[in-house]
Amino acid sequence: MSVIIDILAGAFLALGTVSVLIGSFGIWRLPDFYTRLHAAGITDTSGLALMLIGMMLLAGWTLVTVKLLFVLLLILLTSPTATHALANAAYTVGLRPLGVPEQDLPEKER
Amino acid sequence: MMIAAATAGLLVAMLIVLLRAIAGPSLYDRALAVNSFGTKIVLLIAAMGFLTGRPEFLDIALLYALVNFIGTIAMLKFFRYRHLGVASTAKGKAESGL
Amino acid sequence: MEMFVDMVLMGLLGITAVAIVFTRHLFTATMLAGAYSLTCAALFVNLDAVDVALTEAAIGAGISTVLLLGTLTLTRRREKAHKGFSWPPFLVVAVTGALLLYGTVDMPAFGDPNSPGMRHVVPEYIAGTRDDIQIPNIVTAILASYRGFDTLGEAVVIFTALIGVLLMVGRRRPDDEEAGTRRPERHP
Amino acid sequence: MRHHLVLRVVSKLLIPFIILYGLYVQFHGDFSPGGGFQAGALVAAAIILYALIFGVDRARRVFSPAVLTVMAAAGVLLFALVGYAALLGGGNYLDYDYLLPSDTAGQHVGIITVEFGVGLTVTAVMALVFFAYAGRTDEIDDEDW
Repeated sequence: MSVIIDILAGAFLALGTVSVLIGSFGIWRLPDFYTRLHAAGITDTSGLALMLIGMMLLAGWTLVTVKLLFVLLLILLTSPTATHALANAAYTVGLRPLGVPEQDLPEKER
Repeated sequence: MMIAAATAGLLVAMLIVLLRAIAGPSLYDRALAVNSFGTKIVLLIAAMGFLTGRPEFLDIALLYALVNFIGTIAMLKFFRYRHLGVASTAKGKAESGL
Repeated sequence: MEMFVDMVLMGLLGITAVAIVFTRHLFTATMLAGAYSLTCAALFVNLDAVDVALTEAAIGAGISTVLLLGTLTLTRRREKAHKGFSWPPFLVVAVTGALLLYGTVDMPAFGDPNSPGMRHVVPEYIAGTRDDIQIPNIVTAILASYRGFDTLGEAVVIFTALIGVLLMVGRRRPDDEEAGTRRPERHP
Repeated sequence: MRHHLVLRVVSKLLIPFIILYGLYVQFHGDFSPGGGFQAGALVAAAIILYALIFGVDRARRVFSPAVLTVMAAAGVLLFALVGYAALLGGGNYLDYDYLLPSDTAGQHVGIITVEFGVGLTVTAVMALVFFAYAGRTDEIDDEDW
């Protein structure tokens, strides 16, 4: 039984690490701010959740699992909010997505 | 072993994101990178707790998860209103002229 | 592995510090300072200084970013450009750095239990916390009990800092009737 | 209609958590990392988050600066008075052994009280410093921005 849990934990951790790495490479490689937001989303949702679930499996039923669960819930709550506010601020101040044709912009901004 | 590999992966990811925070052409890129850096630090602290066999260090990861948000919100507030004291309302927005 | 993590984190700290020094944009410097204290706290966790890491997380990442931004609202966005390069300050800094590096040669090895610093009062504190005070967190015992006088001094210092800040920027000027509203007109 | 509805809702959810965690750090400081200073910074961070989202003006009405000023002084005073209590009990200044008949209990009471004083001071000082900076209405000129 414990071997199965260990293998599962390893799989979750590996998947999570790969997600975090993909997200980071996306933040580095993608061309503009709005596309980089997507890459950051991978880190903050799937990467974080998979890694923390892997650690929870390693920890078993202890206080550690509860704390990890709280970390997971808090970041799942705050991170999308911060991203939303960031995108909102960027758009309001006037950063436009790369490659949007002029006729697709709202009327007042042409 | 698995935790060690995960830690190494996190360190690489942190380096990449930090480079984006330094290079990032616009302020928003930098803010995004620093926020993402914070998430990775939370994961790193949790992983290091397992690595050293003392998972009670999670208290600090928990605190980061709470506090990182405040820093990001303050930066955004500053971007948008150039001022920290305005309320985030339509009224505050109108008054700040943005 | 811990050693490796330490070294990578130190490298990240170095990169961030150099970037902070070279950027002319104060806003970027503020954000990178936030990242710097995040990394610092991870390093403290790795060095087992958990209380320090907690302080660094709460103060460095949370409060000081916000306070630096608050200061930025009272100043300009860009640092003034420096003119040229002058040798004397560079020489002073280089010599001081070299002397400090030379000084580290005589330091005891990292974590050496037989170093003079570890043998003076530390065993007494550890034994006393176990026998007399009987709380698990030795750092709290040392800060609040063995060095209570120092901590009282720190509280007074924080209070004095508050008085200083309030005297300098705390008073509201006549045109600040309502915080958060824009001053109506700007006369050039 | 209301701007930044998401931010408001999430902050309202988050602020009680931060204050609760601050209290945990404050009163669990004997057993796990933490203490008055860290707890004070956390509670102040909650106040600052409130001020960021709802405006300094409203935050000043909720957390009155007059009360906060008294809190800042009261924390330091509490710390100093514990020292005098030990003096009256027959020991040296800040020697908690003399607070209660039992040495260990005296140490526990002394440490908890003193940390509470530090927490009060730090909370009030951080919040007041933030109010002092963010309450000013200086606008950044466009050419500087």
